Amino acid sequence: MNPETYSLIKLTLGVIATFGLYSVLYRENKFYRFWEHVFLGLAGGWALVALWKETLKPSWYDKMAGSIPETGGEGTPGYFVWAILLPIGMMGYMVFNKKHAWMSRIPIGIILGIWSGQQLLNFWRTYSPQFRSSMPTIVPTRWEFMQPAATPENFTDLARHTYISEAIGNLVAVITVLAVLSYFIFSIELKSKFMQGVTKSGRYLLMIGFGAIFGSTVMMRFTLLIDRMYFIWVEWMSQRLLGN
Amino acid sequence: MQYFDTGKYQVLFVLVMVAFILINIFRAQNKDIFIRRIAGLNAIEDAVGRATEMGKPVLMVPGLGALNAISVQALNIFAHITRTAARFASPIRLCCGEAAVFAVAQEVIRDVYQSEGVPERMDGDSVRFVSDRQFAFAAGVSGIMLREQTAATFFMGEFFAESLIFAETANSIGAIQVASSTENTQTPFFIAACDYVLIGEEFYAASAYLTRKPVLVGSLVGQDWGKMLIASLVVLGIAMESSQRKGWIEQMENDPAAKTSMMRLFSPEPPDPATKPVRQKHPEEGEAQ
Amino acid sequence: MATPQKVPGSLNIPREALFAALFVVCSILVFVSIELPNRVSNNSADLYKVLKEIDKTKPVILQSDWTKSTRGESGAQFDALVRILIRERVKIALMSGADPQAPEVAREAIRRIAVETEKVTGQPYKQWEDWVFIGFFPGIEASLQSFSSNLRNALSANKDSDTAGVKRSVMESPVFAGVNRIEDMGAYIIVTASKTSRIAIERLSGKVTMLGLVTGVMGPETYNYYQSGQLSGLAIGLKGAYDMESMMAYGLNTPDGQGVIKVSNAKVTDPIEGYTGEEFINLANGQKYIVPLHGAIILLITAILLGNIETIRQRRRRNG
Amino acid sequence: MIPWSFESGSTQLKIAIFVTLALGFGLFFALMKTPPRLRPKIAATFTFLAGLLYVGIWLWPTAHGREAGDIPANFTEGVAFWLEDTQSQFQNLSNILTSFLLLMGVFSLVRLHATRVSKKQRDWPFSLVLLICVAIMTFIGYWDWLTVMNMKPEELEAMRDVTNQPFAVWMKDLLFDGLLQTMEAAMFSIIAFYILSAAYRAFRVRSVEATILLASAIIVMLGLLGMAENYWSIMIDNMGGLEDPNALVNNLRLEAITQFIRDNLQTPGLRAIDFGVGVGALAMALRLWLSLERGGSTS
Repeated sequence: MNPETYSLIKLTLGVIATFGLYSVLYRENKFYRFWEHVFLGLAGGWALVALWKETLKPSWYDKMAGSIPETGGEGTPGYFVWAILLPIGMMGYMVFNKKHAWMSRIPIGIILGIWSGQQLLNFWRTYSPQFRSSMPTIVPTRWEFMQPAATPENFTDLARHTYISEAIGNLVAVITVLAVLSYFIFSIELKSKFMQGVTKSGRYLLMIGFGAIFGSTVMMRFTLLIDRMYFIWVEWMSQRLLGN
Repeated sequence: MQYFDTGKYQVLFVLVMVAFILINIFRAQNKDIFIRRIAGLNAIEDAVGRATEMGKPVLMVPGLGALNAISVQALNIFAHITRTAARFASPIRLCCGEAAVFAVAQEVIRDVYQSEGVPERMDGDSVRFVSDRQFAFAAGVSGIMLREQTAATFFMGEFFAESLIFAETANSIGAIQVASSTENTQTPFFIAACDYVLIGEEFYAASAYLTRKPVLVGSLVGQDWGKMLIASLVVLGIAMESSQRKGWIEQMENDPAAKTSMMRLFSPEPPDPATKPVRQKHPEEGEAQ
Repeated sequence: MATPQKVPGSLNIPREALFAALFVVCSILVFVSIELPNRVSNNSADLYKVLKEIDKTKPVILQSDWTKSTRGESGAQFDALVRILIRERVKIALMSGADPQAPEVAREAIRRIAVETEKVTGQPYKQWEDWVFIGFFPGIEASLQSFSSNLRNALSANKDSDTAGVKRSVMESPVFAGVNRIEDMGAYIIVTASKTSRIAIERLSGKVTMLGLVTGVMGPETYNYYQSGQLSGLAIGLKGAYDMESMMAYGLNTPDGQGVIKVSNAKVTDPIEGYTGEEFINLANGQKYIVPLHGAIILLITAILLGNIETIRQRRRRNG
Repeated sequence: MIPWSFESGSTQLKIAIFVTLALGFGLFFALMKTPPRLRPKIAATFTFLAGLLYVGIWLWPTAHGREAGDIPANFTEGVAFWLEDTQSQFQNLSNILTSFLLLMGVFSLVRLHATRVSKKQRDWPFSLVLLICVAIMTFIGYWDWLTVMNMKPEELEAMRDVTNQPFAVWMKDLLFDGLLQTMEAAMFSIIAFYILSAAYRAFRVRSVEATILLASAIIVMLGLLGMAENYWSIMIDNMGGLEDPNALVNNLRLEAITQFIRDNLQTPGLRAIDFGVGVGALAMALRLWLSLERGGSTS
């Protein structure tokens, strides 16, 4: 097919689909419903393709059957034990059978067991750097308020020392960690006014962080929209349709 | 490789946490334990009740995450919600984006209806697999919400960018929303758009709060002990770091490899290559590598 | 806390009007091409400095983990990055770890920019000779672990087509001449829209110079690694892409013909040249998108302000 | 000879796979006959064993300085070697099992919509569209895969020119790249609209929490506006920030303010949430691993 025609068809279909999905912003309508079902259908179909092509073939079948390279050289042997996963996986399908539904717990249990084991194994590895960063020094080692501007000569010296302003910042950080942790104590009734205040401030401190996350997400989300607008108005309309 | 030197304390620390949890699970068998109020959870009954009044379905989404503790926990909460819905006879929609979660959901929800004695109320629409692709899932669930005008929606589990699509769509149809995400990056969007939000560990505390089962309540107490252990570690660490820092900087002048106690604890020395045991090699493979 | 208050006679803007305004603002501003004043962030300046001063005899590993859906940010960053690398004639070993679609998107971009650069310099930048695709690694944790212990072993089974179209082990490519370990690489650069940067940093930092180009959402999280020095340079979101493009166009801390320094930075103070002499494309999608981005954010802030004015008005009315 | 394996394509391998499958399905049918009393215990055993490997790696001493081809010096090392080797094989296990289950997900989706079509329920034409799309995408997907897999290198090279692409390849490109991925990008970008409406509604000076949220979001957003940051910086420069890099006024730069929020409030706050979540997940992992709550939590 002519590449020009092909790319016009492809882009036009993409633009129509994009408008179809955008139409839901006004209200749910038949146009949206059509494209939603196309979307779900294509996604479902692709799932079936990717299932074999991207997961089962490379990480299961090829290991089980091994390989003989076409160009000669050493292949990999087939590890036949992998075949056992097929019947175990099939047990999951018993969920549709009321009488034997319990069998689906075997593959599920294996998945959850692996997850749980990894959780125990990785707990320290995941959280210890965070523990470490929660323990800054809160006593200054230099009694100047501000850290002076960095120059190549004083760089390492600056990094080692803690200045008053930095110590204050660290103290704020530590208070934040402890206040937020206290917010997540569930089983102890906090009766003192002070502790109630701490818990409450923990929640407020969290809101600062959440606001900041909201703010920093904005750039990316808007850029994605702008990219779509560029796709519709520049790539499709201006470049393809009007031929600029 | 970190089993020598301070590496041992790492294993010890996690073992202590594990012990806290297990001890409290056994301790809690015959005790009534206080749990603080969690706002979003009290709203569940009201939300389901309102859906019943309006004759509209209750929607639940366990997130897009793989089958792990988070999605299982979400399904635990949904089992409770479904029980309430089954009593009120409101229809439910549970939309999954991960087939393994769908399999568990299917079984859990069927059990709930059976134990309530109304197995006929669960139909093919109740528990659905929508799509395993993030945004196809988002489009599909939005469509279901808008077409069926769900009156109460529950988003609990691992949510990513799609969180705001769900929350705003549900908001536009005036549904009561209770949400929670263990992904910190999504919580702000739920806070901005939903009526009630469970933050962080409140999500894990939810099933203990709702069911008051001794195992769960005990485990929650154990978690609290664990957090207090972390808090004390932090306080101790700050005290030691602050007291040693000045000395460490002076020491660095002579020995650039000097470390404070906390540095040593958190980055133990790799084992000395000299202590490596002598091993024989497999005859043929030693070469081939 | 977010249930809309429906007060009769209020000036609440309906959702549809907000949506329409955003749509219109973004649609119109994609056609407006002006250069907005910009101050380069420290992290972007560091990134540019490292890229320009990289050892040209060593290849870099480029891990590309973005696809069409985040083209706006990652695409602009990737283009700017590859333009610099190709112009500096640094050899690239391309790989992906997050999405099966990522390799194709990246390969297309490299081929496009190679052709574009050849038009200006006359030097081709060929697959297999100058850059090579080393594979898609679905289990990225384990793969990076083996990279870190022995790069040559980890990669020798992976194949790419050579100039004659024959599949050969990537380690035979001229790109990897003299490379055995990860330490022999010039840099490890990761362009990502997800958390894969963290996995790479945890496994490889300290062994090789690491650079990151991440989306705005991943920015705050990744910034910690820049601060701790694990990442030598970092571009965040569209701002990062625009920073790179302006440094390419005007150089960093370098005066132009009139002696005016157009782009400067307080942290990176040495002058670093841009690509001003020849007919290079420097300002691209980063610059094109930054205008509508400003429009959209200003719209957002205006909407929030209007909403608050309305809230305060209502409160006054209720109280008085 | 590597244990548990035969040469690829050999008859022994085929027989071994067949026998393994036969044993597996034998187990399958045996399990169907187990008395209800034993069932929870069987499921719990599988879960426990799957997790035990990782707990073993966690608690068992790691062999130190292992090199390829080493023979373990004693029993402890033997176990450590075995754990290490098994772990690398285990890594994909969850993925593979999940993939087998994915088929079930798609199957149930198709079943739901097929029922709608056959019973002519509400919106059945749309369900029909969905079914057609599943069928076409699956068919084209595999056709394309097989076509490309059987191509010679020079044919692959020639395919970069669209005119040389076989039908299956460009049809897949049209459906996958042109439609599916474009729709994903479209749905992703819809979030921008929702961000606007959510911010408009929620960021009000209504309660303390909402006000805090509003303030910190606005500061961060101003920092994103390159232009605003530029002019703000010029203002600070003019206030003396440029001449004296140590001047206090430099702390009022947007970059400095956002950084202070990020380093001393946002990151520590989120870290504390993560501690809670981590402990919660640890507790949940223990309960799941030891099956302390009954499987699906319903009792």
